[in-house]
Amino acid sequence: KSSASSGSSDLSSVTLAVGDTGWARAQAVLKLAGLDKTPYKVKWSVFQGGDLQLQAVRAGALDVASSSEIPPVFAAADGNANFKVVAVQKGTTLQQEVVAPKGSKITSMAQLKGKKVGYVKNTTAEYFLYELLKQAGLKWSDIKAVPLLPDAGLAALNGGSIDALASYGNSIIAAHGQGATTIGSGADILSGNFNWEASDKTIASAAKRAALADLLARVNKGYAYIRNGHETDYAKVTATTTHQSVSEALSQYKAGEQQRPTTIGLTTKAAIVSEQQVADAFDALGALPKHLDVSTFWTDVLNSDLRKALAS
Amino acid sequence: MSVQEHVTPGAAPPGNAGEPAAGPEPGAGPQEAVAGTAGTRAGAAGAGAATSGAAPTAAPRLTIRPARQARRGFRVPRSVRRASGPVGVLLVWYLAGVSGLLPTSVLASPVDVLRQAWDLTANGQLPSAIVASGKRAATGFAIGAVIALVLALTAGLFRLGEDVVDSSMGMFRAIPWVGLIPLFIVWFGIDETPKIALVALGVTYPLYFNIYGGIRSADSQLIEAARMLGLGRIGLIRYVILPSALPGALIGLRYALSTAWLALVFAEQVNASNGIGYLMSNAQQYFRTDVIVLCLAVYAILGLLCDFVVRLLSKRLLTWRASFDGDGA
Amino acid sequence: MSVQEHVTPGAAPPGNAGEPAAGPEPGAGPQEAVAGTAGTRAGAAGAGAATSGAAPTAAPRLTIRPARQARRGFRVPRSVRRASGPVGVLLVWYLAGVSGLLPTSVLASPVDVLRQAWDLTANGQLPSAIVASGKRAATGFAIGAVIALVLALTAGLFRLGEDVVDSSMGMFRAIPWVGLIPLFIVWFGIDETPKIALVALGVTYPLYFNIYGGIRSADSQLIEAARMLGLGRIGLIRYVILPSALPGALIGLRYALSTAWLALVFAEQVNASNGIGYLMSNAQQYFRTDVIVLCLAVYAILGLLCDFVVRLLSKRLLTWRASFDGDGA
Amino acid sequence: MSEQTLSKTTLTETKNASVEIHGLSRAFDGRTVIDALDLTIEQGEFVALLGQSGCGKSTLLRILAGLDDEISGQVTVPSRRSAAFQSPRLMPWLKVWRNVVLGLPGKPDRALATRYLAEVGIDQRAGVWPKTLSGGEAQRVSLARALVREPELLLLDEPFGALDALTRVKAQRLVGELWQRHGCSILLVTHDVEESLLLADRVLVMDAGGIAHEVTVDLPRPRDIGSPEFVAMRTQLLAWLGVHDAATNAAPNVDGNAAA
Amino acid sequence: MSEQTLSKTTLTETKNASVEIHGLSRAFDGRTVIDALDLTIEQGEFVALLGQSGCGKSTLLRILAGLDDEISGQVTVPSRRSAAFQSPRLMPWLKVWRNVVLGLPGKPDRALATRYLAEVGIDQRAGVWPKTLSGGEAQRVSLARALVREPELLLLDEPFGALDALTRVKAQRLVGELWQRHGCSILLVTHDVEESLLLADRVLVMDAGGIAHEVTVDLPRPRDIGSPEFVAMRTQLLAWLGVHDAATNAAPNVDGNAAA
Ligand SMILES: Nc1ncnc2c1ncn2[C@@H]1O[C@H](COP(=O)(O)OP(=O)(O)OP(=O)(O)O)[C@@H](O)[C@H]1O
Ligand SMILES: Nc1ncnc2c1ncn2[C@@H]1O[C@H](COP(=O)(O)OP(=O)(O)OP(=O)(O)O)[C@@H](O)[C@H]1O
Ligand SMILES: [Mg+2]
Ligand SMILES: [Mg+2]
Repeated sequence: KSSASSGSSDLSSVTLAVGDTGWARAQAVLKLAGLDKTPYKVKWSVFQGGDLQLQAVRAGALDVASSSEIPPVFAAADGNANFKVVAVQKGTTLQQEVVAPKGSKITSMAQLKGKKVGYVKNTTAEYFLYELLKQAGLKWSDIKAVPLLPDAGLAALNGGSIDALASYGNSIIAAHGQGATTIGSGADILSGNFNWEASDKTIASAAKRAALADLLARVNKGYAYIRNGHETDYAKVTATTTHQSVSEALSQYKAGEQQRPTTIGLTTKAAIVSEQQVADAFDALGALPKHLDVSTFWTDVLNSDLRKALAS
Repeated sequence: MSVQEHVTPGAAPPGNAGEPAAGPEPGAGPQEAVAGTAGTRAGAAGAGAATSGAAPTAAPRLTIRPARQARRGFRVPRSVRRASGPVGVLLVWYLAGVSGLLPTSVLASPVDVLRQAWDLTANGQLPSAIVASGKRAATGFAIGAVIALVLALTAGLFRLGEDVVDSSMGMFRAIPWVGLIPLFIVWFGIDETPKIALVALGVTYPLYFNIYGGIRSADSQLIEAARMLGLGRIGLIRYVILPSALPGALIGLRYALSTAWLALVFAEQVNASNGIGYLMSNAQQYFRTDVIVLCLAVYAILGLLCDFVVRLLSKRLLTWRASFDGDGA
Repeated sequence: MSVQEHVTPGAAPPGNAGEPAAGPEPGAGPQEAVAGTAGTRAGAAGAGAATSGAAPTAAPRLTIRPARQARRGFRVPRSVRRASGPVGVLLVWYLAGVSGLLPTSVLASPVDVLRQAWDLTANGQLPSAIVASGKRAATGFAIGAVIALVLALTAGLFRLGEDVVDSSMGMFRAIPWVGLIPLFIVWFGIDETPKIALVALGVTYPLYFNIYGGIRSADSQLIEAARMLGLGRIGLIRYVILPSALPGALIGLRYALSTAWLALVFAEQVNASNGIGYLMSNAQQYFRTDVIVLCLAVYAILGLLCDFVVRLLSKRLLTWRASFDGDGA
Repeated sequence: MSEQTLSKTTLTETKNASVEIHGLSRAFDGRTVIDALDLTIEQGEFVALLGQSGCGKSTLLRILAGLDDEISGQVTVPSRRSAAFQSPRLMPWLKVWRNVVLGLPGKPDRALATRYLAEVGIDQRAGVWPKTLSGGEAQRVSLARALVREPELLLLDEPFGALDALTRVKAQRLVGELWQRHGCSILLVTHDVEESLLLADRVLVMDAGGIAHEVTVDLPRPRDIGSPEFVAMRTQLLAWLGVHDAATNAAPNVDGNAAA
Repeated sequence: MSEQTLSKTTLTETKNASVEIHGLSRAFDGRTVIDALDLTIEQGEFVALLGQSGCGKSTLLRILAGLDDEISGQVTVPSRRSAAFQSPRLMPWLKVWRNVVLGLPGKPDRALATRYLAEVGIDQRAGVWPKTLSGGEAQRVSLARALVREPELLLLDEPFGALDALTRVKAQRLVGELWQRHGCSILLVTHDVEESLLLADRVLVMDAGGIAHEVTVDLPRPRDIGSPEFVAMRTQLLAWLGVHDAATNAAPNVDGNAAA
């Protein structure tokens, strides 16, 4: 049994308030793998987005949040961040695409010049759209960028209000379902890094650090457990909350894991560099009040604990 | 009330058969002389206008027909007519889906939604979501209603209260909830409290505005009468002010009840793993239009239910009122 | 109206100096005999109760004091009292910030907000946002008001209209806007139209409910009178129904005006690059509490302004009304 | 003058009906208020209606006004009617003069309104809100509003109830004049027996849901309140109403045991 | 009986005031309605107030009721007053009987309400909503509501205006009896000169914002409407009110040119 080997023997008094996104994925993984009996208490809270989790962290209502690389950039933009990124989760970057509607003559990013392109503001979609445009030799101002939420974006794409849409997840799947074609993919632009952020207060407590390291290791183990022949069980759990069919969920999961297996690891220089790139992109887009040095909200204090926990 | 007036110049009105009423009766000899006295007043104006020597025609008359008689023939029952609106919406929706006017990616077809409803009811998700949201809505509504009542009474009864409370309410009302969510998290944490608080907030405003307005539209004559009867402040509130404000309060209630459910769409984005708001924003994230539309439908049904309750309540509470209830069409 | 009644059993009330009124006057000889006739009625009940032989005390009397006299002494001016609410809120906010009760990461201090307001005004962002939102709010409001009026008249005047419209409105109201945004985009595109449509939608409901309720609370006696006066349907609406519904409509207006601004918080998430809603949701994403709070403050001020307008309007439009205006405190 | 009176009489004889009611019944929640009532009012006839409080006079008027159709029976009335209700029912949101000419075709004619308001003695209050009127003033506005319409049938429900003696006399005279001038039919509900005898061609007493008694007042106008016929009719009507002249004198009864 | 009348007279002489008004003025928007009015009502005195429509009678009553303090001058009244207003002002949301005992201390006493409703002849309508009452019925409920309180000072603003002759006599008798029994002071506004002379100890005529005329009615009760003193007083009061007996007979004037 994996235990917190970091010495702090009594974790029973520790309670971690952990944020989870969407349909409580990490929580479900632990349960499925039978790893949810922790020697400390975990209070899971489900939010509809990483930004909301970070809001809660800032307000002191959460100890730990998980998000993509984007939200912490904004959450730290005012220089008052009271959290640090403590671990990095690798995951799939599939279904992060720029698509054109069925029958569109647009087939490449370069053709987007002067066109209306929908995107989800302040998300990975904005980032990879920016980067893809740059790769195609276009500036952001060369397109008519239309900020839209995913559902609104798809509606706009179908309704012919926009010429292309940069979005992610099921909106892209749905778009393909209606005959949309991919004209750019974020798969190779996005790092696939998902951050685990902990509040400064949490980091300051050795017991909580130990508990967090143990928890992250368990989640990591849980993903490994699923890959190891329990894909269908996982897909079943997924399907009930995302209201998909099990086969749909399974194939989606398999494709994702094939591209990049989900693992949790330490904070690394490379991850910080990747985050800095994101920050710089948003800076260039004029979304940040001032230049942001992302390393100010990264830390390696959990690394030693986490390394041990992962190894055990 | 239907006014069945058929002006029939100088002749018996139709439907008045067998009764040779009105008009120049056969054998009415001294007709001219009479008409000369009665005069004819085509235009209704002219106070001292002299009686003109116009043609001596009898005045148009009409028969007041008993309501029962008028109501003969087939009548669509009330409940059917009331259902026609919602059913019509359903139909349009279905046709829009079938005709391809609305792609299912935007608005799932009724059939898909029904299937989803069946599935989610079978696996218990939908009932438990309604129960979870219902609890929050009920608690929040109760709290909000009490706050609204207290504030409205303070503002309605005391000039000082009006000055302090009413302007603040106008101000607060304009502040969007969404902007307050971070504050709510600080004050109330991320458990049930902030959700209930949001519902309470959403409910307070419409109730406040309507109760306050109702209090201020209380008839000053009745208030004077009550003072003369020796009613104290409490008595005045109990027997005059609150009943006066009741019709307005019921309008506010109609609005507040649906707001209670709506507030949860936002409230249940924060740390909720159940509730219709959660179900809905989750579906939004995973792009399940059938679930989204199902949630919208659930909201609509809840809205109809709440409306029904308010309607019943109004009927019971406002029997004393003699007011306009639309014509008899 | 202040009722200055000081019950002073058998003695001249205070403040009534120089006037030896009431009570057993010195030299009032046949007092007993009179009191015997007048009787004493401690409890007010008992219709046929025989006159008891209680002690012959004079009845308590009181002086009705002129209002002018009562109002002597220092009085806080009305405007100051009205301002006290909002100013009080400001003060609490400032103190909460200074005392560290509210971390600035959650709620920026008034000073920061003021600075932000200055900056954004200087670079023109704030004024242009207000103008952009203002245009949308005004257009949407106008459209929504017309729709609400038409629907309320239809439902209020015709039973059939009520059956079809009213239940549908109760249902639609319960459907959250947010869920409708994709539909709006399909129907109205992504430019100004869907934003205006959202505002119109938000405005329609409170106005509808209040106007409809107002129509239905029209005094049936006045409607009868109007019918007798020969008013046709249009005249009835113009001269009786609408004025009857006016007080209610003004309550709805108060609510609707602030809703108009609120709707933009959601509407301006769709392809907007200006407007307060945009500024605000943007700031929310960037965790700029100073900008968020600035936006909230702008909303609050706009709310106060709208309230002020409605207040003025009410004063002008409801001069005919003899209703309760709170006590004189 | 006597000529005109004659023409009235002729009219009554020719049976040229303005209002015809046959077997009219009206019940409220099962309580029958008007029960198989028959009544014909001739064109140009002035009919007064007496009756105990709550006997159904206002109900009858509302039916004739076309405001109540939950009836059984046959009712035919002129299409041009106007009414002064028992309570003034002024639109509180319209200035007094506007109330008077409300519903008349064409542009609101303030001069016309003021003329009629002057006739009832309140033209100087033409421009105020109804809420500032005294009880009698409101009643006079309501009367002016009914008269300005010059209808075929004028329904008056205790139109002078809140007026002092002098104002009342003036208002009565005004109604009488208009009636003479326009030859409309009038149904006047009143509680004042003398008033009914001074004004009407025929006085009806309503009771038990029908017209219980009827007096045709064939006295020349103006009528002498002291003439024997007048006194006899007055006594008869009061008796039908349950009052014997002696009773009038008995109030207040100091013995305390003469109460009904 | 005569003994009681005597004690009243004594009372008037002892000047044991119930109501004292000195230099009372009231203006509406600059229009003075009551102008330096002085009036004293003794304990147990029954005062009737006559006056042209709009002369300020109701305004005076509202001031005495303590409902209007935009006044200047000195007004002292008993603290226990009750009033029947010119319009019934029933709470539409309370059943009739509940309206009657509203504001009385203790549990609402339906028996008490029914007793008083019976006295005004509408006990069988005790359990209905006010909206279903006829004009006269509502007025009687309002009267019952004022009487049930048994106040020191009873303010009645045309309480019998909408009542038929019989009901009116009964209601007058009831008020007279209650007054005898409880010895309260009464200020009765009425337009009926005979009524005022039948009921009151003193009849006031209000005009030009003050008490213009006053008659002390020192006739024994019950009073004879035909007695010479009565007729003389009646003629005098009518004259003060601007009506000369002859004028009453002139309505309606058929010539059409005798209008004021
Ligand atoms: N609130 C008010 N604002 C302005 N004027 C008013 C107001 N109330 C009453 N008046 C005016 O004051 C005058 C006296 O009114 P009041 O009601 O006392 O008359 P009244 O003697 O009772 O007459 P009536 O016999 O017709 O009831 C009237 O001319 C009336 O129009
Ligand atoms: N809407 C109603 N519902 C139930 N009963 C009613 C309604 N309207 C009137 N009544 C009853 O019908 C009877 C007749 O009423 P109506 O108003 O015609 O009397 P009225 O003869 O005009 O009396 P008054 O002289 O007092 O005005 C009364 O007993 C009254 O209570
Ligand atoms: Mg009546
Ligand atoms: Mg009056």
